Amino acid sequence: MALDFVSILYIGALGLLLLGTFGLVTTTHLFRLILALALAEAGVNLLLILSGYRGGAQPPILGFGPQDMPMVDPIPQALVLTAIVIGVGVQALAVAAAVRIYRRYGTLDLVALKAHLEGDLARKQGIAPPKSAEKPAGERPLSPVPPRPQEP
Amino acid sequence: MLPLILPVVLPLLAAFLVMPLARMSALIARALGPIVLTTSLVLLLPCCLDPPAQPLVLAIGNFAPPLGIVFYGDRLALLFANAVALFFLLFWDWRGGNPQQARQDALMLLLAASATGLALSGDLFNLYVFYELAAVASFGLVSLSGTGPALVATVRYLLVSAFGSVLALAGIALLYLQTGTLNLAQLGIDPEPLQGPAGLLAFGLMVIGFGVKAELFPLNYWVPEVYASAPARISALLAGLISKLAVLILLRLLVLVYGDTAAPQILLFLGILTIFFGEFSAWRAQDFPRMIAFSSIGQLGLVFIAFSLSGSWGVLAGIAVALHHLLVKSALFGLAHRWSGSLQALTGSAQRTPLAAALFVLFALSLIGVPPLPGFWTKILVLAGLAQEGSALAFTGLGAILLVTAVEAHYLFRFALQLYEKVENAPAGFRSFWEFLPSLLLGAALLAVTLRINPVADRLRAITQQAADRSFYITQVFPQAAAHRKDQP
Amino acid sequence: MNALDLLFLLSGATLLCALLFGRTRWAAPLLLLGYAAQFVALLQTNALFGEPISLSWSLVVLDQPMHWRYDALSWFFALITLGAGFLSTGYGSGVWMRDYERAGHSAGVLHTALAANVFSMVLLVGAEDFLSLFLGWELLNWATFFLMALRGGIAARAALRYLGYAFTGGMAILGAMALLYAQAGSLEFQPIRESLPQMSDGQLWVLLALLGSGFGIKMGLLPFHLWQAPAYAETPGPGSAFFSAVSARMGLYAMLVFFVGMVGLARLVQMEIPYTFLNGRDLLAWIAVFTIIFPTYTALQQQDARYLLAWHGIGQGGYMVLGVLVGTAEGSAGGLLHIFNHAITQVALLMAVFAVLYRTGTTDLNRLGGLVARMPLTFLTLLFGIISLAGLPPMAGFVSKLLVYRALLFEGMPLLFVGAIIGTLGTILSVYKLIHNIFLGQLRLEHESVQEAPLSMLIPMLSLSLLIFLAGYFPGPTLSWVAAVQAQLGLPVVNYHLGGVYDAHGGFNMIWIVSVLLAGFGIGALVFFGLGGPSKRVHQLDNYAGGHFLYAENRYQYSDHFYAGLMHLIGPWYRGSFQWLERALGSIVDFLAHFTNGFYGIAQPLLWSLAAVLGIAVWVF
Amino acid sequence: MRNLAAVLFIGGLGFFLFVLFFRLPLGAPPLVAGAAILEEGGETVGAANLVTAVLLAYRGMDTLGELSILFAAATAVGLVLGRRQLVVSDPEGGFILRAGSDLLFPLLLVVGLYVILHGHLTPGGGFQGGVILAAAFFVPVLARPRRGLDHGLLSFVEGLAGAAFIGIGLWALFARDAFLEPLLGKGVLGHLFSAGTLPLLSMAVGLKVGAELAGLMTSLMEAEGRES
Repeated sequence: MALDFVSILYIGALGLLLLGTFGLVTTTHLFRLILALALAEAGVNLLLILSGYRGGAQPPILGFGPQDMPMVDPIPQALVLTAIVIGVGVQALAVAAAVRIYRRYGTLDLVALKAHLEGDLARKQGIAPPKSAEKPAGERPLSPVPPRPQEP
Repeated sequence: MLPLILPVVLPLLAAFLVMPLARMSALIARALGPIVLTTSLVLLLPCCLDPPAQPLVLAIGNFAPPLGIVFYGDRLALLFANAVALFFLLFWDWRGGNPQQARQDALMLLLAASATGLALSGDLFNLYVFYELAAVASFGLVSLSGTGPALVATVRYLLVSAFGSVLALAGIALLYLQTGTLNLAQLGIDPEPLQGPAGLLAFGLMVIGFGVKAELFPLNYWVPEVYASAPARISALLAGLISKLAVLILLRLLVLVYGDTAAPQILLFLGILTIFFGEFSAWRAQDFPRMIAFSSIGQLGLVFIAFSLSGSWGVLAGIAVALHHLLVKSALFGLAHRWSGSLQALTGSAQRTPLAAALFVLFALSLIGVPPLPGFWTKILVLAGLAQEGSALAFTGLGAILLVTAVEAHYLFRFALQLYEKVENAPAGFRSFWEFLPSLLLGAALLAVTLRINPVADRLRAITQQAADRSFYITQVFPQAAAHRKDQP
Repeated sequence: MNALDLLFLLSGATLLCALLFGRTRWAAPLLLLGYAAQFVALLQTNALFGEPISLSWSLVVLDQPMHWRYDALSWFFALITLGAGFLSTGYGSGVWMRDYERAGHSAGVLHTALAANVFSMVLLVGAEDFLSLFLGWELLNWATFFLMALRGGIAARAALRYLGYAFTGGMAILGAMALLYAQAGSLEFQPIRESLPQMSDGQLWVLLALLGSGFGIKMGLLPFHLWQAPAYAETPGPGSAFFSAVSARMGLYAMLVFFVGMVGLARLVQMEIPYTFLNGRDLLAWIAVFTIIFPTYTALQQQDARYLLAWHGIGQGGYMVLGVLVGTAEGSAGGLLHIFNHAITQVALLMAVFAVLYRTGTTDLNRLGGLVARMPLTFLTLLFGIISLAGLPPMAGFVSKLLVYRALLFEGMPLLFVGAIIGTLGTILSVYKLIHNIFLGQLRLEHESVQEAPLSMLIPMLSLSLLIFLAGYFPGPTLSWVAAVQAQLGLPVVNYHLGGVYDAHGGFNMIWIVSVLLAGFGIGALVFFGLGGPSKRVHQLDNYAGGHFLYAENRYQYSDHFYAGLMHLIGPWYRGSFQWLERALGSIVDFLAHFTNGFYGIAQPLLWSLAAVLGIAVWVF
Repeated sequence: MRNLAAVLFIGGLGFFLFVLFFRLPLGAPPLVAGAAILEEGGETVGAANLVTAVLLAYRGMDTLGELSILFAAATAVGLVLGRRQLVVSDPEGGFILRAGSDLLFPLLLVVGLYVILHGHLTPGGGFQGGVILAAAFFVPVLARPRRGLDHGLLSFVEGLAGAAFIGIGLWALFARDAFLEPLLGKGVLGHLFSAGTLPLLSMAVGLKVGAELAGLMTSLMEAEGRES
């Protein structure tokens, strides 16, 4: 199969998506995660816009090119615009939260943050922090035979 | 047609205006949300109580589908839209007092608008947009307290949600690439090309994407920590309402396109894992919010299992389970507002607040499915459906449901007994009756449904009849397409 | 409105009365009246000898009809239920309740819980389809849980354990219902009865396992017996007596309905277990025999009178199942009759023990003794009770056990017979320990001024004692009920007369047996009182040994470590094996919970999501 | 271990995706909705730029949702970052930066407005122009960090712009019984005053996006400051 232009674009889009996903699943650093997310989003946006591409067509603007030439599908372009803006909003929010988290805990490593999270939550709820040598939640599943009543 | 569009648009308008208004008059800004939601309720309630025989179909901007976006209000959609208005009013922050009240109200309104949109929209990408709006608004709301845990939980939630939406978007792109349309009804007209591997992969990607909010198994790790750190009202809405609306998208896809494929099996498999992980994790939960959060995961697993059943039986069972869970879990989170601490610290709470403890027992009984409460009927629908499926996976699901229900009963009543223990210094619990009024109302609703189970069941059947009928949906949106199809069998 | 409607209505009204007026002074008379009225309504139904009677209204939920219908079997169980409810309420109505309330408990809640139990049982035994059966079953489970958990503390823990078992059992039943629905397309008994013959052995085995364990849990059949004794023993007096009489028997009721009435013993016999000589019936019979033996010998070890009796309650259930499974006219009559006989026996015994508890404040067998002179009527009740429990003439228990033994022998089941006899031996040994440690032997100093039980408790106790004796002397009336039940279930009907039964081997006549026995007693009494030397009445604490006065503080009476030799011999055989099983199950659940919780502790679990995506991709290809 | 698993998973997924995608009609997609829009878009809506026509007319609801998402993000960022007084510690920019920003501001403003207003004719539109507008306002802030932007004004603008978008939609709802149906006549294709209400919607979108992005960026920049 000869690699035509569209195929190369598709390979690039999927590659971006996979690269971003790889970053998302491997790194634990919050900021890198956000970057990986941006990468994956770029890939998927490219994929979306390619889904409306027709070989050799012109942009969907009337009166822009020759009348009889086919035009590409305008819908994915509109969709991509929407998707990009959504991505921007989510990323801005993520960065803002990351800033606050860095202020609060001084780290952006998810492993450390998860430990902080569990510890703080446990403190807030008034329970033993996790991974300490504490007793299990509640009782044993089926409590052992009740002890005999003591003398009154 | 007003009931279809205004409940989506008015909250958005109000959300845009809350902050500018708050600079002029705090009172007006505060009143705006309830007024808008009440208006939506007033608009929607007649459609829900006395539903029109034909679904309401609205082409936005008068652009005939599939060119424009279409809103599709059958009984199911109207019911959920109604529930959105109702539950947002129930769990509205009436007390207020947050320094950022206007922002909070704006986010709540955005969430309400997106939830209504999720219920009504009949366009895949539009659903995705509303889904993302719900996600972003909920990120803001769950980090409302601004504490460290809330922020970390939010970011973890945000990451998985964003990852999910990337996948969902990829799924939508894949779908569009094959069909060139985003209209659900049009996708359903000729589903065969989509039932191949590429179409199914698109569905799988969307399951993962929309499964984040629906608390599907490998994507639900955010649930316990977010519900433990977010305000209980928000948790109630997310766990009760938004999760069901995410499932609704998948339901539409299942009914219209993927009913006869391997897709239900995938849902069944993931549902079994979800119910298993949720309920067993709840066993070890040490605080009330996380216990019910895990239980909510388990219940959503049940919803997925129910929807995976074939035919209208599955739709009926799924809707019943989803509505029951909507009622019960929202109410339980309503109690978590005050019972936010560890289970141990709540020992003896029944002494001061017997009504709240009694409500907990009622909800727990319904949750595990004790007759004659509605939970039992929903559960037996699912179980009988699974037994009728007869496949090995279905029997696995049957066994898993029974097993985890036993586990669930044990941990819920371990806690219930703790509530009723006699202790010296009983925890104060609720300051006033008003604090658990939403739960009380929902409990009353549960009892009312128990008594009027047959009319409710009939209503559900009518809803199912519309929702489970593929050609009905298509005919409503494309009257000409159906005629066209009849011509060439 | 027919008599059955009236019965249900009255039962509901009694529950409502308990709920509304439970804490008032006239609660007890009102409730007694309520139970009595239900009893009259039950008699009015005439379901035993007449035609089965259906409730005139039925429910249809989700297209599933729910009806209730009383036949002879329902009548029989409802009779026991109402009798137990009436007597327990009477027992707990007077001074007992006053003290109970003084201890900070609520009379209203107790009354309500008891009435709820009665109501749910009345509902359950009338079930005519699986839906109403399950409804009654779950209501009963929760009412039972409610009554058990009332006292808090140990009782609540035992109740939670009960809940763990009972709800799991309920889920097994629910699973079986789903399977039945898929097979028969309905949950009503009639279509299921028709579709059962078409089912394969495999399907039936699954149903047997699910329903057998579901119903067996309530019965306390092995290996699900561990919950019962602590839970029943820790329940407040009237509740404990009520439970022991009838609560566990509801499991038997359901088993009779399904395994005997629907599947049929003949089908069970056909279900061979591969590579063994056993079939389905044998399996159940052996479970029943082990249920007799293990709990009985566990009872032998108990130091608390309530626990001892509660363990026996489990063991006696085995005789009933065993008798019914033999399937002959005599055997099933014995099993069914034992339900009634055991109920009256166990209620009388527990009432006596709770009377002792009421007067002395303890049921610890090592802290009692010599109460025979202080509480002679209670002693009499206990004596009657243990004779009946051990299955000795002339009391009621003898008749039913004799029927079971004869059936086992004549049907050629010697091993099962030996098992049953071993169980009876254990019973005799342990009831001797019971009566000895409470009433005989050395009187404790602190019990010197103990009084006879109050009248409100004595009346039910004594009337039950009389009933035990009469049911042993003239088993005809009870046998007539049993015969009706047998006819209803499709079992061969026993050929009875006033004093016993006729069968191919001649039968027996209790009037003769008891009369001879009584004559023997009379002669003994004549010898004792007529020929004996002069006697002198001394105080119970006025004791000498070897010329030395024995001070009451000194323990010179052997009471602890009863049967040490036997215990030494059999102890290692069964010590804690089932508890080990239970704990293992608990640990498995705990481990799984730990495992699943691990997922929620991962810092960055997006890899799992990716794995899910990949899994789906693999699936769809 | 984790990376290895990730590589394997990604590899597997990539394999499946490539195999799947290259079975599909790449470069020749089935135009169903798209073809119809290409066919009649110019006449029905009157916008030469069909992407804008899709964005603001055919899929106006998506755009409204997207505006709401951006608004939600901005609001949530405001909530997350809080309203504490932060002292921006960044130094004032140098002369080149300041002069450059002063020069750029009017240029960007004009370009932004041009792009917004010609959205229905040429590539561009509310979003693109809005981003340029945001840049126009943000560049001076970069040069003079202490000056900042008035968040109150920004929220006012974004609120009103959003309300205007919905207001135009509601106007159509009451005038024509269809939310967001273009009004005001289609005009001549290719002229500035054409495509009915689309330029107005474009304007609202542009203002809203501009205000929101500017607000977002300044909020994030201020978050860098020390707490006073």
